[in-house]
Amino acid sequence: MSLVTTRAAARRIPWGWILGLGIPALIFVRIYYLVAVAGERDLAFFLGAALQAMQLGSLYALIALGYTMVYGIIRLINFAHGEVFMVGAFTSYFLFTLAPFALPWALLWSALLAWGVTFVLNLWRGSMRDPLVLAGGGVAFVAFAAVLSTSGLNWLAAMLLAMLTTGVLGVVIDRVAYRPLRGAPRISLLITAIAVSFLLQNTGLILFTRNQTPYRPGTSWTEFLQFDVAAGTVYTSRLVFLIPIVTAILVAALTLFVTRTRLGKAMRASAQDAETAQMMGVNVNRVIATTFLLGSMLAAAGGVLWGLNFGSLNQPAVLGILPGIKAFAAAVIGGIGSLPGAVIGGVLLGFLENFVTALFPRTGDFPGLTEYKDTFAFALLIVVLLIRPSGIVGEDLSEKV
Amino acid sequence: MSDAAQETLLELRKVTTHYGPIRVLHDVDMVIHPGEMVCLLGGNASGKSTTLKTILGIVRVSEGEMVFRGERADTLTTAQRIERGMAVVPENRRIFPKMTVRENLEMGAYLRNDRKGIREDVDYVVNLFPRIGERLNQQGGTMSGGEQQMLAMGRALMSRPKLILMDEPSMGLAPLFVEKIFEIIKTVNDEGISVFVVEQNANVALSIADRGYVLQTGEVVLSGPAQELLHNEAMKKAYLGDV
Amino acid sequence: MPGERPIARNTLLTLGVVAIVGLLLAWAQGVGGAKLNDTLALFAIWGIAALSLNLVNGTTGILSLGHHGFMLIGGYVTALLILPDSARQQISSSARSAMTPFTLGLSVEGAFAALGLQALTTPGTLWVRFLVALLVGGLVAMVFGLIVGIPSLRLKGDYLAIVTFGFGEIIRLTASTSLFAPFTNGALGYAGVPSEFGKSLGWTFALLGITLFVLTKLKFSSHGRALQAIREDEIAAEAMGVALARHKVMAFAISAFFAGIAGGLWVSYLSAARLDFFLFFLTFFFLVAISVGGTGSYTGVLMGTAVVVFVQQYGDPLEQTYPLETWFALVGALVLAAGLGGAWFRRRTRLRPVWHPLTVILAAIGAVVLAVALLAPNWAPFDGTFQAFGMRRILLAVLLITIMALRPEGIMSRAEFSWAWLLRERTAEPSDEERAQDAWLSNPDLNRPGGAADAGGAGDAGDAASTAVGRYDYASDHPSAQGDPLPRALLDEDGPGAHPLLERGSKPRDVQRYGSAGDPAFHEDGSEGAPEGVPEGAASGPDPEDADGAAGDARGDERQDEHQDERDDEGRA
Amino acid sequence: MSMLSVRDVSKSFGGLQATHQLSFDVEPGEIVSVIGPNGAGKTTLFNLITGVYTPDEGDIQLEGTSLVGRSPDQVVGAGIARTFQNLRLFTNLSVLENVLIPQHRRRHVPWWQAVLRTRSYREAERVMHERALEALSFFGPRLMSFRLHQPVYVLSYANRRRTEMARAMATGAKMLLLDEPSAGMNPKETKEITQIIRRMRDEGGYTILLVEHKMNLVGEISDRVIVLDYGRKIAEGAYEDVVNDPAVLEAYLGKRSDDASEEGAA
Repeated sequence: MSLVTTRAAARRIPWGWILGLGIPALIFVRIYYLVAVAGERDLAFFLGAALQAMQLGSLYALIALGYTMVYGIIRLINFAHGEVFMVGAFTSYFLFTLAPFALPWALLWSALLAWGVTFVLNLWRGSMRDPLVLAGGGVAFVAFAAVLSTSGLNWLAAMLLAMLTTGVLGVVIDRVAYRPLRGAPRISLLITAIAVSFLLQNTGLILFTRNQTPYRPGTSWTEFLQFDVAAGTVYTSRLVFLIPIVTAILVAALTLFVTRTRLGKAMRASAQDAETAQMMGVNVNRVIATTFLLGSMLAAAGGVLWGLNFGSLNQPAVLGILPGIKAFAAAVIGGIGSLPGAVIGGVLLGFLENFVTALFPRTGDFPGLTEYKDTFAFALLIVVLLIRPSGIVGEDLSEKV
Repeated sequence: MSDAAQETLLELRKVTTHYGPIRVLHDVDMVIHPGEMVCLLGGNASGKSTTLKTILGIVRVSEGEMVFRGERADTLTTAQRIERGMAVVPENRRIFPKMTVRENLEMGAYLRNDRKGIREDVDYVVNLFPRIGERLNQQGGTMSGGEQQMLAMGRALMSRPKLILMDEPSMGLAPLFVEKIFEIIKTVNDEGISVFVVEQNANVALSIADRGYVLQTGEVVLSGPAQELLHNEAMKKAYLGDV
Repeated sequence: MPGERPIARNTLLTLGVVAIVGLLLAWAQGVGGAKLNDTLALFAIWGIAALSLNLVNGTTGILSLGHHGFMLIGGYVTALLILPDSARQQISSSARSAMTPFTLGLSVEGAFAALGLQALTTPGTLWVRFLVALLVGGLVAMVFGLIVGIPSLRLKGDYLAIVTFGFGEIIRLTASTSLFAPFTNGALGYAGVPSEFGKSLGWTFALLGITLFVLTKLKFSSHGRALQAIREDEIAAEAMGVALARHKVMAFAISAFFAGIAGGLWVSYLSAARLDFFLFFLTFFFLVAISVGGTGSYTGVLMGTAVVVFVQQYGDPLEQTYPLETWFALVGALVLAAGLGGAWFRRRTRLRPVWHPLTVILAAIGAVVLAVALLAPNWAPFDGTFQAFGMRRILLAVLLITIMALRPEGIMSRAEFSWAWLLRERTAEPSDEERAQDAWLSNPDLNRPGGAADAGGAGDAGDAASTAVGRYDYASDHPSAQGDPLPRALLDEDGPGAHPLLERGSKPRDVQRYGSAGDPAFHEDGSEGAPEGVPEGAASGPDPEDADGAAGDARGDERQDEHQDERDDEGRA
Repeated sequence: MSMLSVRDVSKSFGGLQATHQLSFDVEPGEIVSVIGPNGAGKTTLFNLITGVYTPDEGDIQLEGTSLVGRSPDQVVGAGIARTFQNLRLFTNLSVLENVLIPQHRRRHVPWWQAVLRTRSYREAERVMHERALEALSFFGPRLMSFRLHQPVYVLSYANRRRTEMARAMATGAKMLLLDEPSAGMNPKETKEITQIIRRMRDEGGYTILLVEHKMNLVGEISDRVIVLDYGRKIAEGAYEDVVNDPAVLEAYLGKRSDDASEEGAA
């Protein structure tokens, strides 16, 4: 028995504990230094930064859910998801700025939306020829046409319609670009996704704008808010409530859908073993389409909240890619394939970007970390992939031996 | 319901299938009668699994036709075939590891909408396999191989099938358990459900089946009553001896 | 067929083509006008980058998406080292410049002056300095390639692709931060980079030629085979002794080096270095070039590059202002084509029904829109014009999506353009005679000494096996082998001692053919005797399985893969 | 000294114990078969020996040198090569290229020499070709004619198995691990492969460890048989002894023990 080595035991370093306790401790020490020793910032500043981080993190979480759902089910890093988010943001912008629309456009748009409604109804009823599905589609068409051609829209209505529109876009992307590649090498799929991303980006440049777009749907939610705490005044806006709450509602709805409904169970089953799910009678293609629908809808919601949060939309080529890739990083950090992981990763990334840069402000010769803000996500992504590809709560989905 | 007692439950007529340009099955003729247990034997890469997938509609028939319960079935989707009474116990069990045992069973009844009936059938399966009953809320992946095999069979029964297709039920199981599994298969079969078993373990399969087919490179080379096959010289030479 | 002749012929042909290309380029530079000149130079520069990317993406099978980062590094280093004094003064006098006197002083000219090589600091020797700067740029990029290559030791597939993308973006994003701005001059970049090299067809094509030479030689070498083994099956490659880490990092480093060179030429071509010259679209273009031309085929990649460059340079009609009805006609035609294409695809892949409702609807909508736009161009809704900036990129994206769906391996697939290929010397195609012989060989029963052709003879298995088959000896049996043993190899060097099988192997018949397939290194074996005759039994006992050829055989592969996955899953469970 | 010596090797995946305190030796020039039901840990054992997995406990030695902690390519360098149960050939490369690749490790020619085709590179390449052809010639001329330049994906199943074995031989290893060498082969081809394996040992001087399901093949060529069940060694010894061992009958051969022993005796 002398030869028995305990190599596994030697490697059992409690990284979880070290990082989980060490990093907050370091942050605490840094805050203490800045507040009490250097006296450069007050506690309210950090509270504000934390609230902002929560806002941003919620947005990343919404986008990250789309990545994680699609990856979970077809093992595709949907490179185009950031662009879907971008389309969602711009769609909502057009909905609340341009409505009511001229009749032809209203009809065209409501046809698209009605098709989305029939798709959803079809998922429920199982057949396109079901009278309920057809009736629902018809009613939706008329209702949407009426609304779009006659009245303006507030941000919430715009958000819901933008979600539906973008959801349809997600389904179309899957149908046109990804579905022909089922069973193809994953790399081919990834290249296609990159191409779709590029396509949407440049189409966005043509159809939308090449400039910064102000995003002001005229809601009181964007008003400033300030409140005094013991250590000073926190400056923020009402969005600090809105964004996390909307996110929480959507995430809760998604979780309920996935765990409680038949289709949600089919989705989980397909993610675990698509072929067997098919053998149980699950129409896997339809389940995948549903995944794209839901993921894109969440991304669109994220787009609306993003617009509210920043008050403007960047040009299409920039708007999609950076939040997109950051949200992907969030999904990986949390553990790709896991819904709670996406939320955790999103919030964590939000904190990293907003809170950690607040910890290292520009002082004297030191330029601060703000200019590296955008690289954090990439750096963290690389580190996580190298050290723990399964993320915080996920299981290992990397290729098997 | 077409219980007009057709002579055949499932019939393959000169079925040929392709993976892309590559022909996998070639002019396969096969019949399963109601209440019968049929086994399909063959070595590695002989097309056994493909036959099963073809019957289930996961692989498309490129030539020939397939009739299930008197209806032309080769243009139906997998879901439609399951609705019409097929169920499968896949190779290696393939239960959903991160769903609970109950959810796994419910996936077997995916195409049914009657909640009450599903609950009854869960009870029925639990009756049949008491060990599953003890673990209804446990995750599927935490069960042993034998329990998973039971779960997979229970899952197949959940759709109230007329025909159960089984892919290598003995694979990876201890010999004692293999016998037990085949006893269970026999029990299921005795209830009037037709069973189609794809097996490499020819001796066990033939000892309880009614009839058997032997597949080689995508073609049926031998067929007949199980007892005959078991003692067929050519069969022994070509197949049994190699196992 | 003697072994030497095709090689000499190929060399002559290649030299001839090089000469013709050179003459054409000289003509293009002189007469063809600036546009043609620029297009060709761009083709060469992007060709270098695409080829280098293909070493990683195609040959090694690692999807790398950070190539624009390597080009950025090579480009900036080259630009900084070669920047003329006038440009430096302009930067230092600008208030917004982030550069320091030290970084502004970095130049090849300064280095030469410090080394006392005054002769190389004259205006006439700018080309030497440019070459040095280019090399340094390539080497710096290579160092970064090594760094980026390290994650490839732990990651695979799409995760690795994302990490390389992340590296590319990090390089670009940090280049403008205060840490690196003294070197890159922040968002301003440099202007006034000498452009006579990047626009010179001589320079660009010479470097393209060198790149092509190095990369193809590498591909058809032992190292290249190791890289391709990694692409085919990483686990098997490792199990066959290929050191994954070393080879992947090597591929990344070589690839980054040439990307750096391309970057240097690219800034010279643009006569400026700015961060927005090195966006992800560069990598995307090269990805299109590789996918269109054929992953793993360098000559194919050049074809793909030509397509991309053509679209980029001559695609401006796509982006001009057109009346709305033209756009509607275009959209209608595309939708119609999508519908018809979908039906065609369903037919090709044996999907039923061919006329799926979706294809019908698409085709109908497209037809209606097209018809209205063509028949009623003056209809009120068609009033107005529209300009679509970015149509070229959209076109390339659509091209890539289509290629991935229809022919993911690209036009050339893995084949290389070669003279043998062009002149239809298909080495892998067996002749009828060879097929017959192969069938005969594949039947052990016929093949046994004393060759009783009893197909059912497997019956008395035990005895037959231990006697007849046991003494079965290919060497003495096969006519070609007699009296012509394999040359005694260097087995004793590190192999398992003297190898008795040396005497029994038969001499291969077409060793020489391998030489003609692109490897001049191996043709020393000289000529050989007349082709062997086919044994009499040949026709009588073909083994259907082997003679059946590709179809029957490939079948096994498919199933194999399928089983593979299942087993893998099982192993994990 | 033993060629291969496996000492108390354990490996578990999650909760599943794939091998448990496994110990055995393989002497130089032996042919040893490992048998056992599916999931008994045979392929895991191969993966442990070849460095794909690291054992949780225990040691594996080749001629006295520990292999634990080495990567698969280093294990090949040490002298053990393997084939795969499911064939892992480089399918888009030609037969010849497949057999050239395993020799790459032994020829330390820098890449730039390969690019410039220097004399030493050409010499290395020549040697590699010769040895590749030798390895292929072991299987008779069938892989040596036009097949040499055919991509592997057009080969028949049996020819692929042969190519894979040739590829393993070309590594220059002393010991070969064959994972179900006769899987997917018809009886005729199985018989031929049996002879090939024997010749590999007798003429090639290889030590061979193989996993097999076909008992007649095992009985015919094995010097020794090791039986695994649930990751444990339940029997070891000569074929005749092992197949009549009650534990083996129970765990593996089951009802078919009669058939199997008959064939073994034949």
